[in-house]
This record gives sequence, C-alpha cells and structure tokens, in this order.
Amino acid sequence: MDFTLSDERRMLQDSLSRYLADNLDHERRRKTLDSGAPYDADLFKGLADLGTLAALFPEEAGGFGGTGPDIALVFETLGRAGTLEPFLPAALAAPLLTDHAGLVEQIIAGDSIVTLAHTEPDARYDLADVSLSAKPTLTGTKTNVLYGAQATHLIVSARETGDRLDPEGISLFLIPTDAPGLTITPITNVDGTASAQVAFTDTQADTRIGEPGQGHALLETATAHAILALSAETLGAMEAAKDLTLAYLQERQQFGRPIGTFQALQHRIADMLTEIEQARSAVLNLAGHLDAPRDTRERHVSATKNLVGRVAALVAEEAVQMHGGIGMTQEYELSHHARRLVMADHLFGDVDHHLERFIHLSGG
Amino acid sequence: MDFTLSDERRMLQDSLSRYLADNLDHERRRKTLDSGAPYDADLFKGLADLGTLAALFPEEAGGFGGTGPDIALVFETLGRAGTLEPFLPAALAAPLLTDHAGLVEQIIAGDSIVTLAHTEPDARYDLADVSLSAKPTLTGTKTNVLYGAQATHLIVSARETGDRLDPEGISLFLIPTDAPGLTITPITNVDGTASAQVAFTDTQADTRIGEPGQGHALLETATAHAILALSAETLGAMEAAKDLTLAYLQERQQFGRPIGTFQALQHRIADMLTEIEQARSAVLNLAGHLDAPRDTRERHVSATKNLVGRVAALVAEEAVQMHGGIGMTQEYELSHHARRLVMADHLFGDVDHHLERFIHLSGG
Amino acid sequence: MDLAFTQAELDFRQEVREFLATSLPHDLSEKVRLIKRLGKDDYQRWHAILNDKGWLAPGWPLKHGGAGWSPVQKHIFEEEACLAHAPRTVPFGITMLAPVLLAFGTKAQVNHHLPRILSGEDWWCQGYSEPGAGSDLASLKTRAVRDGDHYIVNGQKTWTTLGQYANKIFCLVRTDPDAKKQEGISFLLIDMDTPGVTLRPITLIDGQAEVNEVFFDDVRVPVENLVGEENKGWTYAKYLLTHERTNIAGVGFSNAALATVKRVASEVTSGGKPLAQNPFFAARLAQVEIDLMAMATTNLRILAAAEAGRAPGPESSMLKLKGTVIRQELTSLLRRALGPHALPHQPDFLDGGDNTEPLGHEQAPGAAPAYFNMRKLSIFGGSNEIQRTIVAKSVLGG
Amino acid sequence: MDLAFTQAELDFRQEVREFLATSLPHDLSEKVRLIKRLGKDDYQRWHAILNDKGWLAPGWPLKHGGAGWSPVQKHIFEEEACLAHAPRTVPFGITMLAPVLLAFGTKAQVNHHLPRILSGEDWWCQGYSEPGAGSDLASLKTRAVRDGDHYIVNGQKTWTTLGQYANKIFCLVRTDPDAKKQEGISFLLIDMDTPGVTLRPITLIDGQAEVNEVFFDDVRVPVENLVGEENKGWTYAKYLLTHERTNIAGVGFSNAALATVKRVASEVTSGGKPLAQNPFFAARLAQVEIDLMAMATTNLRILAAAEAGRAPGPESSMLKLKGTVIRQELTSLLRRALGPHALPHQPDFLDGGDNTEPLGHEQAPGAAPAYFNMRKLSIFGGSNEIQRTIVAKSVLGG
Repeated sequence: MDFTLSDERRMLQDSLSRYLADNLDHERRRKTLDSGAPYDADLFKGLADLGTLAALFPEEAGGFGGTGPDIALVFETLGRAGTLEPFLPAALAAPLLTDHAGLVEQIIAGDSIVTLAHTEPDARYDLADVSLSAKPTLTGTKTNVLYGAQATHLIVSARETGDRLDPEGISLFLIPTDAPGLTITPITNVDGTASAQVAFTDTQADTRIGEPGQGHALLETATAHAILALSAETLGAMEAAKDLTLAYLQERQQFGRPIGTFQALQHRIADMLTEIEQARSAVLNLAGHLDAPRDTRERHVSATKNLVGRVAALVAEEAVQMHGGIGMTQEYELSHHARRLVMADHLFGDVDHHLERFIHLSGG
Repeated sequence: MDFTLSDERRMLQDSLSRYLADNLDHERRRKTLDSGAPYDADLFKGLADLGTLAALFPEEAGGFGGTGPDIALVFETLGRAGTLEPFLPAALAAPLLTDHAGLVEQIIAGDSIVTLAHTEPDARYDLADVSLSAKPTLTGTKTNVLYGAQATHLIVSARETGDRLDPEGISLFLIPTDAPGLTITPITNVDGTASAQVAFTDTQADTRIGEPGQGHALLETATAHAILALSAETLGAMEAAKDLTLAYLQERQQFGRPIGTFQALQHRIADMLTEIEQARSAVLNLAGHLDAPRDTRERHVSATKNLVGRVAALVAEEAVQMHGGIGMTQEYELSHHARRLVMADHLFGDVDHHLERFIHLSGG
Repeated sequence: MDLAFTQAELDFRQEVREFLATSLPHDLSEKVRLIKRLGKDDYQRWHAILNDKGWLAPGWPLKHGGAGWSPVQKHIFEEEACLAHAPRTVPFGITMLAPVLLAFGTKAQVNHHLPRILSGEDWWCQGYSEPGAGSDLASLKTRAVRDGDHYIVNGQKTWTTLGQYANKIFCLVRTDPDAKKQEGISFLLIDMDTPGVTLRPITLIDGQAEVNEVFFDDVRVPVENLVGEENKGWTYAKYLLTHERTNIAGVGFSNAALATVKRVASEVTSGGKPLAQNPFFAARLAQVEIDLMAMATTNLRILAAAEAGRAPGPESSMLKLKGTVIRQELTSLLRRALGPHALPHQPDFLDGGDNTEPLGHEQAPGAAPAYFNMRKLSIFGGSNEIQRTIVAKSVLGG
Repeated sequence: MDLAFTQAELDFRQEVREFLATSLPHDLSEKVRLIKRLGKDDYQRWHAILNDKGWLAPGWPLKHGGAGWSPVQKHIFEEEACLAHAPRTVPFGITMLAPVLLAFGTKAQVNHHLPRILSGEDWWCQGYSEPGAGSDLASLKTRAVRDGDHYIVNGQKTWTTLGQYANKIFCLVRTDPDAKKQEGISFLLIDMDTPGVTLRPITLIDGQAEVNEVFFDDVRVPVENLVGEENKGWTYAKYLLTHERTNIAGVGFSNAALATVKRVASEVTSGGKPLAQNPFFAARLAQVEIDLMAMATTNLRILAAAEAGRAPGPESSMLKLKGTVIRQELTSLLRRALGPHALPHQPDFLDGGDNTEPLGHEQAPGAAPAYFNMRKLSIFGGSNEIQRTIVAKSVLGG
C-alpha cells in the first residue's frame, strides 16, 4: 500500500502546476471565453509540450503514463487550475486507439483531437441506448460531443444489429470530422467548456474500432477512463473552491470580525473538508482499479461518480453560500469552479444513474 | 381557513394538560415501567374520566369528537406528556365499531380495550399482506398487536379468499380475548409501550366487521386514523424533546458559557424548530383530510407519516446529540421521548414505505 | 380548525383565474414558463395590465389605487399567477417603498410617489447592501452630509436588482457617523439621473446582468427626499423586513416549479421509460412534494395569523429557510431531470422571442441558469444564516 | 501509488483469519453477531485467548508482551476480527493507559502494570469526564491534595465505561487549583477498592448499564501512583488522544455491520419480495456502502502516513466524523430493515445464552438497542462538535 507519488509523477505535477500558475488565471480565462474561442489554443499547446497528453497514454503507445494514477494526477491538476482545454477527449479516446499509433502521436503532440460521439438526444445516460444506424453508412444525431467542433476525428457509436438499449450490436467507427455528411453545430456549455451536436447523413464509416457489434464493452472502458478523468478534475475544482472559501472566510469581516470565526460556518467548513477527503479517496479507488476485471472496475466507476457528484454539489453550493453575493459573480473565480462542479454531474451519468447502476452491479 | 381551536377543544386540551402535569412525570413513568405493569391503570382511568376517549368518538357513537382535529389535539397532548396508556387502540378501532354501540360505551369509559390484530410476522407494512386463514375458524399468528395482552377484544384481519398480498378477500372479525384458541404473549416494546403476539388456533369468529372480503378498505380507514393519532403523538413528543433541549442549552455551561450561545448549536436548533413546524403542518394536513375521499386522504396519510417520521428521527438524534451523555440516560426524560420518536417509525409503515406509497398514490 | 378556504375566497380565486386566462399575454407566460429572461418591456407590459385591473398593488389601500387585499387574497393571487406563469411584479416600488411611505412618509411623498409607481413612470430600485455591509447591513458606510437644503451623498451600493431599469433608488445612508451602528442611518430617496450617480452591471454566475453596483459621487439630494426622521432609517428598514413578506415562502413559485419538473419527468426518458417512473428520481420528487405540502400549510397558518392581526414572529424566518431549500431543490431537480440536455448554454434562446428553437428539450436552456440563479434565494433578503440566528435567538434569547 | 497490500500483509491477514477460525469460540462470536450483551467473563475469555497467542496488546513492544504490530497490521487484525464477530478488546488498559505509562511512567510502573493488564489481573477504567466537564474536559474539578506520601482525592467522575468490572481507574485530577485550566491537572492511578471510592451504574437509553459514575470521598492514593510529573497530566491525556487511534474510523465494525444489514435485507420480505430488492432500501444501503468504500481508503491513507512516521493531523478528526456517521447510519438501516420486528424489547435474549429464542428475526432484539447505544459514538471521545472545531481551526487558525 503506497499513497505517495513517484518522483516522476511529482515532477510532472510540479511542472504542470507551475505552468498553469504562470499561464492561467481567472482574468485570462474570462478573456478567452469572452473572445468566443472555445479555449486557449496556446495554453493547450503549451500543456501538450509539457507532456500532459503523453501522460494519458502508455509507453507502448508513445506516451509515458496511461495508468489510473497518471490520469488522476493530470486531471486533478487541470481541475484545480480550472482549464477549459480539450484533455477529456484524449482520456476517452486513449483506450480505444491502441491500433492507431500515428493518430495517437498527433494527439500527444496536441495536433489532433479525437473525441467520442456517443450520446443521443433521447438516450440520457444509458451506454446501450444507441439508435444511430450503420447500415452501412451512418445516419442519426449525436449530442454532447465534447469539443466536437474542434476535433479532427470522431469515434462514433452506431447500431448494426439489435434494438435501442441492446448492449449487443453496437459498433464503433473512427471518422474524420471533414467527412462528407457531417453537420457539426458548436455548443458552449454552461460551465464554459465546448461541445457540439453532430448530425450524420449517409456518412461513410470505413474504419472500425474493435469488433463489429462489440462496441458496448469498449464504451464502458472509455467511459471508465473518462469518469476517472472527470472525477479527478472535479476533485481539483473542489480544492480550488475550498481554497477560495478558506481565504474568504479569513478575510471577509462582518459584525466586526472575520466570518471564519463564526462557529456555524466553521462546522460547515469541517464537513466540507471531510467530504472532500472522501472524494479524494473515491478518486484513488477508481484510479487503483481502472485495470481491474470489468465487474470490479465498473463498481468503482459508479461508486466514484456517485460520491464525487454528491460532494461536488455540496462543495459548490456551500462555497457559494459562504461567500454570499460575491460567490455568484462571474468576475470572481469561484463562479467558474462552481459551474464545473455542478455540471460535471451531467456528463457520463449523474449521481442517481450511478447509484442505480452500483446497486445493479452489486447484484441488487 | 381557520387554524384556531374552538373553545370546547381548548378546554379539553387545557384540562388534559393540567391533569397530565399533575399526574405524570418522568419519575412516575419510570416507576410504572419498573413495576412490570404495562401502564398506569389509574392514570388511564383518570384520563378516560376527563373525556379523553370520548373525544375520539363522534356524538352519534356516544362521544363528543372523532374528527381529525379532535384526534390530533388529544394525541399531541398525550405525546407531549409521554404517556404509556392505551389510547391508540381506540383511535384504530373507532372507525370500525360503528355498529357496536355497547362496546364503544365501555371503551369510552375506559372499561374495555379493543385493538387491531393485523400485522403478521412476515408482512412488514403492507396492509394487504394477510395470510391468517378464516376457513371458517381463525388459524395463524398476529404480532405487534398494540396492548394485545390488556385488550378485552381484538379486531382480527383474516383471509377468506385470494392469496397473500391480494387486497380482496380480507375480512375483519371481532373476537373477545378470552375466546378459546388464543395464545397471547405479552411484549414490552423498546419505547416502553405494550403490545403482544397473538396465536390463533381454530378460533371461532362469529362477529364480522364490515362485509366479507372487503376488509382492506376498512383497514386503510382504521390505519389512517391511527397514523393521524400516532403522528400527533409524535409531534407532542417532538415538542417535549425540543423544550428539554432548549432548557438544557440555556443551563448547561461549557467553556465558561451556556452551550446555547454556541452558534453551531443555535443554527441546528433553528433547523430543528423549522422541521417541527413542518411536522405540525403535516399533522394538520392529515387531520383536515381525514374524511376526504379515499385517494386524497391516503395521499395525506403517506405524506404525513413520511414527513413526521423523518422529522422525528432528526429531532431525537439532534436532541440527544446536543445534550451529550445525559441525553442517553434512562434517568433523564429525554430518553423516553427519543425512543418514542424513533420507534414510531416502525408502526404502520416507515418513512420509506410511505414515500413509495405516496409515489404510487400520485400515479407514479 | 378548518383547512378550507371560505366561499368568498374561492370566488376570488375563480376571478383571478379568469383574469389570468383572458389578460395574461401568451408570449409573456411562455417566456416565464421556459425561464427565459424578461426585459424591461415585459415587466412594464404586465404591470400596466395589472394596473388597469386595479391589481398592481395588492396591499395598498383602495384610495391610493391599491387592491386592498387581505393576506389570504394576496396569497391566492400569487398562487394562481405563478401557476399561470405570469411574470412577477417588480417589488421595489410596490411592496417595499410604498408601505414605508404610507407608514412614515409625508402626505406629499405619498401623493407624489404612489401614482407614479402605479403608472410605471417611476421604476424604483433598492440601495441597501454595500460591499462591506451584507449580512451585517448596519455597518453600511455610504455617507449623506447635510449641506443647506441638500444632502451630499458619497459611497457605493451593490446587489441592486434590476437597477439598470430604474430611475429612482431608495437608500439607507449614514447621516450621523458618530452614532452607534444602527443609529445614525437615514432613509433617502434619490433620482438615478442626478449627477454623480453611476451604475455598473454585475454579471452573475448564470450569465445574466440582473444586479448592479451603484456609485454615489457628491450626489446632491434635496432634503425633502428624506423619509421620516433623520437617523431613524433603520427603524423603517426593519419595518419593511417584517411586513409585506406574505410571499416569503414562495409557495406559488414552488407549486409551478413542481408542475414543470413533473411534466419534464414524464416527457424525458431514462432507459427507454419516462423518467417519472424511475424510482430514484421519483423518490427525490416525492420528497420535495411532501415537504412542499407541509410548507404550504405552514404558510397558510402564518397567513391566518396575519389576517387575525398577529405580527409575524420567527415563523417568517422559518418560512424563508424552508421555502428557499424547497425552491432550490426544485431547480436542482429540473436540471437533473434534463440530464445531458442541461449542459448547453443557450443565451439566444433565453433572450429571444417566440421563434428561437432550443437544443434539446424546451425546458433545457433555462434549467441550469435557473439553478445557479436561485442560489441567491438563500443569500439575499437576510441570508439563511441570519434567519437561523433569528430563529435561535427567539427561543434561546441573547 | 498502489492500493494493494504487500505479500507480507496478505500473509498476515491469512494468519489472522486462521487464528480466528480456530480460536474464536462460536458462542462468543454468536453473541457479538446478534448484538447480545457481553459480560465480564466474555471479555476476559477472549482476552485470555488473545494473550495466549501474544496478540492482546497489538501496539506494545514485544519485550513487554505486546504484538509489536505496525498500524497496517493492527488495521488488518481489526478488520478480520470484526468480520468474524470477535468481541472487541477492552481498550482502557491496553491502548489507553499502557502507552501513557510507556511514554511517561516510571520503569517500576511499567513493569508492575503491564503484565497485570495482559494477565487480566487488572481491569482498568477511565476517570476523565465529570458532570460539569464533558466536551470542556479541562474544566474538571476532582481535587487531589498532597498529604505526606498520599494524595487525598475528592470529587466525581462520570461516563466510566465498564467501570463495574474494573479494579483500577486512571484519573485526571486537579492538583493545582490556582493554575490555568489545562495546567494544574495530574494523571493518577487509583485502586477502585480504596476506601472512599464508590460506583453507581447509569442505565442508558438502550437499557444497558454500560457506564457509571465514580465518586471519590477522601480517597488516599499513594504518591507513587502519580504518572509523570505533577500538573502535567493534560499533556499525557492529549498524547493519549492523538496516539493509538488507528481504529477511530471503525471500518472493521462498519464492514461487519454492512454485511449484517445485507443479510437481513435478503432474508426479510417487503410486499412478498426480499427487502434487498426494494429500490428505496437498496438506495440507502448502496449510499452508505459507497461512503464506506471511500472512507476505508481515507483510513488506509492515514494508516500509510502513520506507518511512514507522520503524525496524524486533523485527518483523524475527519475519520471520526465520517466514521461515526457511517456506523450510526448502518445501525439505523439495521433497525429499518427489521421493520415491525425491531419494536419488541427482548432483554432476556440479549442477556441470555445460546438457547433463548428471539421473537421475530434473530437480529431483531439487538437492532434498536444498538441503534440507541451507538448514538454515543458522536458524543464520546471528543464529541463530533469538538472534532468539527478541530478540523476548522486546522485550516482557519484561531
């Protein structure tokens, strides 16, 4: 049992943190968002150059990481800084691109973005809820495609056989975003991140990922990686929100004293800190079981997403409440983290979805 | 809309409260419990003489009440004083005994106790879960029969047709407790109240309550009355627990000042008070809808039992926690109310049962 | 005890329903239903319709053009208006300033200001909070120094809701800097177009510029704009806080929000079935519905007491505490119900008219912004922490 | 980062399992499983079995007859012992007094007391709390006045757990009444059979007499029974509070309790189906299981830090907070799972041996008493309010 970071990981974390401290603050993030750009391309490239993306891929794929702890470390650091840049697609795609060395090389360099186009408008969070047809060209609509308007390629889930909700019969295809028959509508999400709605009309699908009809297991694996990444990022955002709140409680004076001296707030801070430690442990649990057999891994996937989602909402709501009005202004950094904390629950299944799934996976 | 008490009801409440203040305190209750007696027979008789039982029956039955507000008023007063005496059976039996004027007269006088024998060992909270057979004599076992060892008569639910869980085919019978074939095992409950397990072996059942096979609707009506009574009693116990806690917070010194001056406890008291007002409103809602059409009434039954159960656990747990060790001692009055508050959830369906039932009744 | 409304009250409810059915413009109610952003015109249109009917100022006496309604009537109107998705009436002139003027203002002030509020000629906003005076409002620093027939006002107010639409602001200002905190505060009426008044919008977490900072730089205010006595402003502010708060529980809003969540849950699917049938979602929804059923009765109990002339005690703090929790939980449930559809930010839809098509469910664009916006409920109007302290002190003293 | 145990640790776990399988008497583990009440004999039997194996004192050095286990080994033993329903070892001598003696006692004290703790000759209890000194322990009033070779002790202690079985008590007493609160306190060892010591049992809410009041009336205690220096007792008490707290999270207890609730939920029915299949109950259970999975890892993180020699900070307070919430929630779930069966009070079953038949499910008699008893978890050992203050001060200062 060892919860310490290896020297290599500590160095990566240090260099990432330093780079982010030097190159990102709330004002610059606001400027990026106000400019209409989906994210800061220079920052993305700079982080890629530091090895941020390489840390998400194993050595055999040209990276130097790719394990659960690597993913957790990178995304916690990104989340603490409140980045908008497209790293989550790489976490999603990494386990799916084992046969695409060239593309992975481009991803690691920050030159290609490959993202998953999976959620359909009526599908909510069920991974097997795929209707987009592949007979053999693709027709249908995907939504919540993360950075879909900036991606160079999509990995698209499509149904070859069976009915909607059937885990069998789903295939994955790799499609360049300049393929004919794609209509991509860019979306800015409530939390400032980018996604897209993508309509497919008779789109050619020549490059399969995995075996025909066996895409569901791959979707689970990719989602497990993404949930780890998103949970770690959320943990980082909790830390950021906590730090802002602690500083504010010590600085803000009301009734002649810092509000952090009021016991009711002290006790709520104590509960918030305790829950953040729970979230940290939940992230560690999933990181440590990312390569475990499917049933074990998926139990941790749902346990972690459920717990982190609950704590994230608590931290966001408590941090805003303890700040009062200032916590609700866009000018102040907390509002960014609060939005990320809350909206992360809407990606890859919310707390209720994963509670139900945990019960199901536990044999209930 | 009028939330004030009529002069008559206010007089009843005043006389009950005064009598209870003069004749019951924690020491006397402990003495009764330590004596092995199920309750204080003199106190029961004294309360009966004041009209406590008469207030649970309508005028046409020889009483002077029987409406929702009457039941709520009586039981809140009893609950605040923390009585152990057998009033709940009368609330249960009142709507079932419309054809038994003589018996009702004896009940009102405190000379007869008629209670419902309904719950079966494997039935949990489902009113339709009746297996005890009536073909035509009764054979089977009932448990949690309130004051079953002290009762003069039982109203027994039995199955004439259909299978377990079928609402159709359940009949009710009135049986004297000295009937042959009855084995009554007295039980003291964790909260100090009395109940019994009753085994029936070929027991004669000559006196029907209601039509054959139509007992389920009567059980619902009786349970609605009992849930109102128990919820009001629980509300009274909350008030008692609250009063003790407020007094303790003002009196108990730690760190050189009354613990009631600590803001963290102040804020928790505020939440507790707010929730108790919610419970009071829930009791009023059920009291006001006790004679409403079945679907409306039952929605309020489940809403009220759910809400009161949640608040009761909160009040019990918070009151004990704010007291610290002293709150956990039998010598101190709070322990009595805390047990009543918590264990009431185990009668007539707990918070989860009624949440599920509310959803079902709401068309979910 | 009787939970039922009187026949007169039932008749009144029917009258309100009919009025809303015939007089509330559909495009306005659709905006409200879809949690779109209302502009000045939207509010003014609805104010004018209400004023034509004589219902714009529910609590004012008839002789001043008010409706003269009882607390229960106000409650009934509020319930029906919310269910019909009517815009809220902007409270600053009608339910905040006017009662203070009626109680403490001069006859001239009443006669001058009240008609202008009704007509829409004046749009008032509130100058209470300051950057350093939030929950601790009495520590406010904006100064008003007497100079002949004028006060010279310097300082800053913040969180001024809809100040961008206002031409008038009522302010708490410090007129005696040497007095103890609550003393030395006065209640002053200021024209927003007086030289030296500037306004800076604050963009909130939901992307809306709903609140503002207001700066006062040597602003000259005629002394006749003082309400009541100098240095007694805190009394008037407190009067305002303990009166005219019949709607503090927000029962009408919550009823409407509950209906919206139920409708969405029946329209969106989870695992191929309506979300409403999912036991986990149904449990959350039922729990808040049960809480709301009880709070509605708590609200009626307090209304009945108000109707009988009893002054509200800590109960109104309890209503605010429970009411905000319920309203916030309902905004959270709407966001949850919409699942992935709640993610996209759609300002064009929220600001747009009838013809903008939403991405995803029609309730999706408004859901997350409303959730974030409604965090304010537990912060403003006396934060929930302040309310808890009020409740505790009412029973513990000190 | 590596969540896995080492091979040596896995081997140790296997060794513990085998020991428990062969050496834990079935009648004892059944008593624990059914939450029956253990008597003095039960505890002493189990202590003797552990002592024969050399495992009674996990943290003591080998040369004093301890097991010399690492924090992780202690944790593994605790986990396995709980899952096997072993009785807990009574902590007062082994994990509370002995570490203080080892750190601050004389050689003579160590050599005299430690063997008697292992042999069972001495049963220690704790004299810390007083009626007026609970959370504010430093305000204790029990006086010890030097009189030649003795201290004369007067005062009262309370909440003395299992004091009715003890022949010795370690006490915090005030030796300098003029010093500031925490100063002037000494740590004193007292024979319970000294004249002037009397004990009064306190019956708790669950009907058990688990705790006691202890009265001291001119009790003469030899000065050699002072531990460490006079007036330094607060330092030793604090040492005790921050050390030897590996089990503060109660993960082992919670794992066992979770297994019990799951088993009961699969055995009792609701609407004709196993309760485990009811989504409302399943949701409660899954939620606490998920919380426990995370807290178990928090616990391991702190263990790993302890193993690396780092002193525990506010983390142990967080573990106590979360650990007690989880344990209490599990007792609540067991009570809920049993439904109406949880109502009857069955002291004969709880105090009885193998042959008493329970009314209802076999886990029914213990369920409600355990729920009520376990409310103590958030009160004693530093109430959860005290723990929250510790956590907050660690980040906010003051």
